[in-house]
Amino acid sequence: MTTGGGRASSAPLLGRDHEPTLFELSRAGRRSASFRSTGIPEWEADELVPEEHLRVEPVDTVEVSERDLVAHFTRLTHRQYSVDVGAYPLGSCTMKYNPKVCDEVAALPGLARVHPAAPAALSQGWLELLVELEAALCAITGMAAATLQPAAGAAGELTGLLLMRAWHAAAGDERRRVIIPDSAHGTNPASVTLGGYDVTTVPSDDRGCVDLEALRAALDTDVAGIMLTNPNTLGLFEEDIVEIARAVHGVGGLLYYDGANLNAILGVTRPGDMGFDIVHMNLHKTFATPHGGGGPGAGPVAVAERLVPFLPGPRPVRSGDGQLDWEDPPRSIGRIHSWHGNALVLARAYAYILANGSDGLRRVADAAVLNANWLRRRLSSSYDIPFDRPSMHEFVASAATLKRRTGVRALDVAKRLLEEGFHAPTVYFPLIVEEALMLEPTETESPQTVEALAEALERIAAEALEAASAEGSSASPTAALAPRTTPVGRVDEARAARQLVPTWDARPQGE
Amino acid sequence: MTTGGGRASSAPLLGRDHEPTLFELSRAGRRSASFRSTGIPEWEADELVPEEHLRVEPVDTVEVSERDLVAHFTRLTHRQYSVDVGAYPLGSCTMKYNPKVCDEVAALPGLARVHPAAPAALSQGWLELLVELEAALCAITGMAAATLQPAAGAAGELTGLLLMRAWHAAAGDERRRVIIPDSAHGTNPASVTLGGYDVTTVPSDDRGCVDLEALRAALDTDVAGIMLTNPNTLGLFEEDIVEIARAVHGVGGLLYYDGANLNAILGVTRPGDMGFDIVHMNLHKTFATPHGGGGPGAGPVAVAERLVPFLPGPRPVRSGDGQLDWEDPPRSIGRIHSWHGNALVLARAYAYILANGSDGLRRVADAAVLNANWLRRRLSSSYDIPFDRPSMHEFVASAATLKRRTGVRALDVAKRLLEEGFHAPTVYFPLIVEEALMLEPTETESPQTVEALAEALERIAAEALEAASAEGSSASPTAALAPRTTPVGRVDEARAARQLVPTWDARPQGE
Amino acid sequence: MAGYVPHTDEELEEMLAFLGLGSLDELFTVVPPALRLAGGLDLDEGLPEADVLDRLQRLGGGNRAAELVCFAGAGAYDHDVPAATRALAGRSEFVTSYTPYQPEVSQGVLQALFEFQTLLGRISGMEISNASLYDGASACVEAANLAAAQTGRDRIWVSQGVHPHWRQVLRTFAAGTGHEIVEIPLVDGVTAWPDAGTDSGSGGPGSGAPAAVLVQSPNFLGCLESVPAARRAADGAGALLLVAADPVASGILRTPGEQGADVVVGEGQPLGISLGFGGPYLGLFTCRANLVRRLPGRLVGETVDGEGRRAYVTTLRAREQDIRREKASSNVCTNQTLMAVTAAIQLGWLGTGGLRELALRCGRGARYCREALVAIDGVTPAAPAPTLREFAVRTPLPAATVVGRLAEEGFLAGVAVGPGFEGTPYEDCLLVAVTERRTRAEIDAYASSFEKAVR
Amino acid sequence: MAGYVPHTDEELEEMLAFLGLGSLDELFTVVPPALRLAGGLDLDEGLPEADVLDRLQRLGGGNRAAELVCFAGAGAYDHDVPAATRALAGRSEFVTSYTPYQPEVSQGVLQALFEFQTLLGRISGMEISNASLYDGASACVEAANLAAAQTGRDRIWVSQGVHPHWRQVLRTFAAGTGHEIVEIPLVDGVTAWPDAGTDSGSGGPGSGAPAAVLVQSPNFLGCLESVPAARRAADGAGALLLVAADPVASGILRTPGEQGADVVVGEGQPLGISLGFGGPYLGLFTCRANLVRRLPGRLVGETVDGEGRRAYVTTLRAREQDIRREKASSNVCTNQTLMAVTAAIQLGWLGTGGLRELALRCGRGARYCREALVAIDGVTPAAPAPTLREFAVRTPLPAATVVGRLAEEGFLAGVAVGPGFEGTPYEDCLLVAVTERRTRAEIDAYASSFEKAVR
Ligand SMILES: Cc1ncc(COP(=O)(O)O)c(C=O)c1O
Ligand SMILES: Cc1ncc(COP(=O)(O)O)c(C=O)c1O
Repeated sequence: MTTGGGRASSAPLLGRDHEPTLFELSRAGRRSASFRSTGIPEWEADELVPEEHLRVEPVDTVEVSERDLVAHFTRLTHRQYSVDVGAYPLGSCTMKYNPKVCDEVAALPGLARVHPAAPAALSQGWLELLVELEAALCAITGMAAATLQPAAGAAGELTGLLLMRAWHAAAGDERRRVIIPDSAHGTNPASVTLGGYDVTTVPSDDRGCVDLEALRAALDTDVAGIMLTNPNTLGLFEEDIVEIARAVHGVGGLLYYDGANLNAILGVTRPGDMGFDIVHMNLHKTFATPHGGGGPGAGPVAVAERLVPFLPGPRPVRSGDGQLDWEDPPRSIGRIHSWHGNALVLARAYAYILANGSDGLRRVADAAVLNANWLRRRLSSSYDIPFDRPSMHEFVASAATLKRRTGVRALDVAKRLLEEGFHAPTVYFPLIVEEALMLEPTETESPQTVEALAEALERIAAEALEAASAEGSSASPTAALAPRTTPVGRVDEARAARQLVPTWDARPQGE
Repeated sequence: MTTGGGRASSAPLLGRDHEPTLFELSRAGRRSASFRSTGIPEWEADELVPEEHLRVEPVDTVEVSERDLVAHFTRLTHRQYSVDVGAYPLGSCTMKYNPKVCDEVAALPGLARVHPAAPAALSQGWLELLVELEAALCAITGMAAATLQPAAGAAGELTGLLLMRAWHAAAGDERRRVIIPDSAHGTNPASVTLGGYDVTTVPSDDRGCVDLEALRAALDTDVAGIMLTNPNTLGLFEEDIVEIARAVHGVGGLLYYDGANLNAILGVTRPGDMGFDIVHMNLHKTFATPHGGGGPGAGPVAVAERLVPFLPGPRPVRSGDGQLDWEDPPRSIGRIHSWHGNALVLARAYAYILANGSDGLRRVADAAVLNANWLRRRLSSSYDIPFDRPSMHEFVASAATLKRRTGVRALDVAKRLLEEGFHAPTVYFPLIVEEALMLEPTETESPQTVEALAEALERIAAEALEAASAEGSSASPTAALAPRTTPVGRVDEARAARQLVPTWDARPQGE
Repeated sequence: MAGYVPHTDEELEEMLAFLGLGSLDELFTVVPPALRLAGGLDLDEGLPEADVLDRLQRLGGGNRAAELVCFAGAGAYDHDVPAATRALAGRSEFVTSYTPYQPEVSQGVLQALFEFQTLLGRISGMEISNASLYDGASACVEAANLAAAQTGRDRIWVSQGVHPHWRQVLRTFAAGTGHEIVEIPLVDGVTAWPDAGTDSGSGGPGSGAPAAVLVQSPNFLGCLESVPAARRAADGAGALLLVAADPVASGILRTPGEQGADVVVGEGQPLGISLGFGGPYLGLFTCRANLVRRLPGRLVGETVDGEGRRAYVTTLRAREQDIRREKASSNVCTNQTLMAVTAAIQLGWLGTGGLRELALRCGRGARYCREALVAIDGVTPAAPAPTLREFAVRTPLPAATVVGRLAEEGFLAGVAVGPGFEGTPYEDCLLVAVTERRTRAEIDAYASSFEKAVR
Repeated sequence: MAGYVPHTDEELEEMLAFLGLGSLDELFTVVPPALRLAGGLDLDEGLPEADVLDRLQRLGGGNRAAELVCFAGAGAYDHDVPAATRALAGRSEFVTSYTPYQPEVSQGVLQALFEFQTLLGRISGMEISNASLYDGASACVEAANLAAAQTGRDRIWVSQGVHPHWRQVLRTFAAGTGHEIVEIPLVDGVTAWPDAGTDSGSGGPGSGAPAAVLVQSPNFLGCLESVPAARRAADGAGALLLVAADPVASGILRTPGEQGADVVVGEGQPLGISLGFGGPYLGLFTCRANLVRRLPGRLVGETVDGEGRRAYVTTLRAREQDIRREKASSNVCTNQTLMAVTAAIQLGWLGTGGLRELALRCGRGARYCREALVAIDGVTPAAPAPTLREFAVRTPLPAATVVGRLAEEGFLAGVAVGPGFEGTPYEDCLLVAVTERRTRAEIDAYASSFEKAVR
């Protein structure tokens, strides 16, 4: 009886034992499922489908009781950090509080039960919602129209690049290069490639901004456009943005705005006013839709008037009689999602925008930027701050000096911070900062939380320095061993790649 | 800024630090609440209510952001064992799996949004549900009718005793004593007192059942009735129940059935068939409604035909035209709940009964009794089993020998089991067993879970014996120090009572 | 069938074999054959989960009240429950745990209860709060029992303004305890306490001095009672003062504690708990520190663990039934913990400012509504006393008729006062409650339908 | 307004003072004055939570489709979602966590994804599964990109039976990659692959050999394709075989893996995900082990921590955009993790027997419904090929008209085939899907309304 699964004993509550996999809990013949009574004749498989298509044995997935299923996944959640558990100062990710009311919105039967192929006449509420959200996003970004189809930021980027391509193609203008700064997020160059362009990287200057001279040198009529994040991934506002726009437009290029950092400027300034032609937003960042452990997101793309005819279709539009319908823009690049985008994510974001309104969104930017600057100033005595000037909603510190003095790297600081009850910052990004620690407290963390985070980071630095001077060695045992209070200790990433075990079935026998 | 609250840093994930109280997280001026727009004039307090009634300062409760509120209570849940986390072999409590579908039932707007004073014509669905549930409970217990008002088992007991009192009073028969066995649950004697009766305790015999001779000796016409649990709190079926009933009825007394252990006999036998006149059920045990950390429950009381006129009112009844209405039984003892009982708990229980049906409920009893007997047999080599004969859904082991040999008490075993990822059994109950460990695996735990529990208990005993023989001492350090992997270690209960701190405000300053 | 028993047939056989049994039936040989149920339970076979949900949804569909705009109160109020409260109170660790008998793995529930107790102490102005009782009625019963035990007397003066169901429950349980429930009538909507001077010796109504005086404020008719007057009546008789208070009203009203209550009880439903046809609700019970050893139900206290870490545990357990048995202060065991946790979350969400605003908004809506109703021909206030969230009106037609007619227009018009007020001027009145959920538009529509209904 | 910024005015000032600033505006002095928004955003002021919920509920009320009995499919299916799946997938640790960049505090999500990958491997018959892509369409695009990279070719043969939206998305993204999408037409409802013998050299349709052959089975019209035939076509052209499969159908159908697929993609919505107007759904992507280094998106692998405890981590990250940048196998970053976790839970709930039963029940309902519809005068099957959960019929009136008329009777009658099938015999057909939710009574009523509608 000991073989096979079904064990509902938990890993010790809040302890460090591993949770067995669903497959270890499985036991042939056990079952959770039950199905609605229908009264339909119970034809056998071969009365439905010709034999040649039928499998011989049922697909062996897993066999667990509902009780064990529930216990298993509940226990897994106890091994998972989340916004609802604590602060998440993960730079570039805008891990703010996700209002619970948005969960209720996403569960409304009137929204959740609508089939995506229902004719427009039967889904007017949804079309209305999409049109209103589009208008709000345009108001926020200063653009003319938007597509809500992209399922995440990267999908938005690629959509934007295809818009760029279509725009130039419509003018008979075949361009081959897209410029991105060296501080750009990895999705930017990857999207450029998929958009069929070559990447030209421009360096950052010593202010941490795009080097205007280098940019000018890189610009010519082969340049389709430039992708910028503003504030950029160092958390710095590109102060030369107006000149940049002028220069890029000067060679006939377009400006693409990576909206990952839009949170910083809500109600303060708008990409459209800066001269951007194409803007993607990460609703799962700025507009508080939950990240879901890695997704779903939503990455709407807004464009300037002249690009509207190229937007993906179909788009929801209001006709003369007030009714809403789907319409393909005349020169549409085509569809980019199976349906209308991550609709329930869009509904959540719209609820968030309604709840905040113009006043609340500005307050978001104010507090996000204030928290980040407070933290930057506070940490400037214990960490390097490579570009130590007023930042926006995030900033990049560096453990370079700490590492030189104590051997403690950015990675160690991150792992040690987990022990302190905080999620780690983003590390080793952007690439242009050595031992980067990218910190974004977000506006929903209170001043006390931000201060506690500062104290924890200070403690980590102080303890490393102390250990280094005490032992005369350069390795701080404490941080290098961290984390020790988490469900598992530091994970062997190299082994995972070397001895790939991508599924339970690929596991070497008997382990 | 460090003073005051708002800190959203979590206790280290799965670590052992305490979670600050809501009051420590509070900061004047902070707020979660928002209220619906109504358009109603914004009169001030003194335009609504005369000054003499008004408080001068607002009541100072707590001031936290929604983000901190959510993080706080989420973190608290990570410090809490539950059925959804693991097995809960807590004897007498029937901590079975609570089906998730019942949560959805309790949230149905058609049930959850109904005002309890709505006229019957506007709440026919609820009345129907109550009438159907009553019928199902009567079918299960073999009784004629039931009241669904009692909010828990103890409330059911007192209701039953008042029914007993009313029944005798109606016959002009003033009786003063109620008999309970020495193995009875504490609520039984407490309810007897509140019912206005004196408790007469009868001993258990060496089979663990009511001593029939002692019972006969205690019976006279001053005895209003007897309260029995069957199977009793030792998990043993009262085999003499027919004779007991005959004897009690012989002196004009009534038989009360404490239904805490009804799980064992679902579909096997019925209290009504045994001769019981009054039966309470704990829906939060037998019918899987969740315990909510200590409540709510529901303790319906079913009665034999002759007691129906005395039931609490109002009761839902079907009139000639099929419509349902409320009706007071002619000789009703009166109302015992503010409204109609814990209605949403009743709805959950009804859903559970519908899902299981006659076949499923019998299967419940089968598996519950099988699990318990398997565990009893298995543990009989490592623990004392004072009444080692076939049990029903639970049994009582004893750590008496273990304590004598090693110093490890039932309490230590319980605490040590927490480290193993299981909830502890009920300890030191029933009172007639020394160092009692009362184990009820329930039917929803798989054989593998029951076996893992057995192994853990065996390990604990073996480790105690080993330590005792190794050290030649009588104290096992391991079990006595347990639990060490839980959010807090063994709690100082004596200090809690000695230096009472019943609220945050009663806390000695500066701690 | 949606079964929750995991055992496979093979496993059943293995386990039976281990026990030396040949069949499941043999597990039950201890049950006398005559008692064994032959044909199984007289119930239908089990249903799949989806059918169960359908069936219950259909039953819910039979409740027209669920769809009506609610002006009913009478102790159960249609407040908004915010998403955060719903989500947190629904966390399965809170929902599926047992009573915190093992504090080391129950700090979540214990700390939430400790916070509940603190919050209840603050809003009632008392030092001690238990961890919940069943409902408002049971809290009254326990308060009466406490007072009787404390004073050695067995009479309770109960204001007729106390919720009629609670008065009924007091009487039901008094049959067991032998307490005498003496009702003190209302005049102009508030309790007319016997004159303390003349009655102090004999104890006033009934014979012998009362153990306690119980008043509810706002009372069942919505009227604000004078707690000081009740305190004087109690003092005159040497009795304890028990006050039933409304946690929402506490947002703007003086606390019973500062006005001299010994015990404050109440119904906690307005604190984030859905109407749910009357349950599960939340019995509130707070008292002065000197009464703590008679406190009914569970009490959580702060302490430390072996390493000095802050920890919580249920304490003063010697009062409770499992230890004291027939001498326990109460028989309560399972209480309404999840509702207490819900209330703590809800009070946390409301916060200091929100609780005040909630009370104000209810008061404003009620005033607006009252003015609209009494402007209708033939509709008059039932009593001149001040009210907050709820008020009673006299209507030209019987209150039940008004409720019936307005249901057709989409409103649950209120609650007919009726039983418990027989022979009083309030008997035929309609009780109308207005929470913060009601908008001006809804009230306007309600008032105009009301006017048509009584025309 | 429901604000989520916790800062009090006092705190704002303290923090500004620490920075030596006099106002919040001074935080933004780096923004050139000309760019600063003068009057604030052109949006309404923020609303209280309750108003927001009301507003969205009203929008939901505008979706009549939500109330209709659903016979629409076309890639999105109205399956029952059990309470357990809903509850577990809604746990806030799953919902509010980020991508598991810090494995030590992300074992919950990582293990759930590892289990998802294992389950997907099993139902598709493949060795590798990623941790999700956006949707069925993006999974097809990534499969095409992988095949092009693997073979160094840039033509993709796409069966016309592939969902028309997915084909459109393939074409949209081909504008960037330069791939050529060649559609292979259907005959009798299934793909008519070019003869392998004659075309093997040149690669058949289009010029030059294809990188891959993409077939969907059951295809958009519900017809079961022959995967072996597609495999032969691929072999003939030296191309990879990409199969778009339905996870529900896998309960009874042979796996694409055992029939020779190199990559199996699909739409995971039927695995516990609500219709939700089309998203968030779940892009499934599985492949053979030899292709793992070109896998798009995240992959979770098992490893150990420093003390040898079992642990999970995202692995082979060198493929990904944050490391490989412009040379990455894909640009995907945020994916649909929560949906993958949901699918793992749902597959766990279904279990081996349940998945099979689910497929059978869909097939039975569809057969029952198809027989009822084709019994109606003028209604005929669109193709003779076998089907499972979905089938297409030719109707006497245009399909869109039928849908419109049946909506009045309470049914979402299906999906008009239309775009993507212009000029084919299927263009005017109606696609009808029947899930396990549909009862005989519903189907009977639907068929009789259908009959009236087309009469
Ligand atoms: C600066 C930047 N750009 C783009 C992205 C990609 O967005 P997504 O993950 O939604 O695809 C991210 C996400 O982390 C980002 O930080
Ligand atoms: C045997 C027995 N009787 C009565 C009770 C009291 O039931 P309740 O807690 O529902 O009041 C219990 C509860 O544990 C019990 O085990």
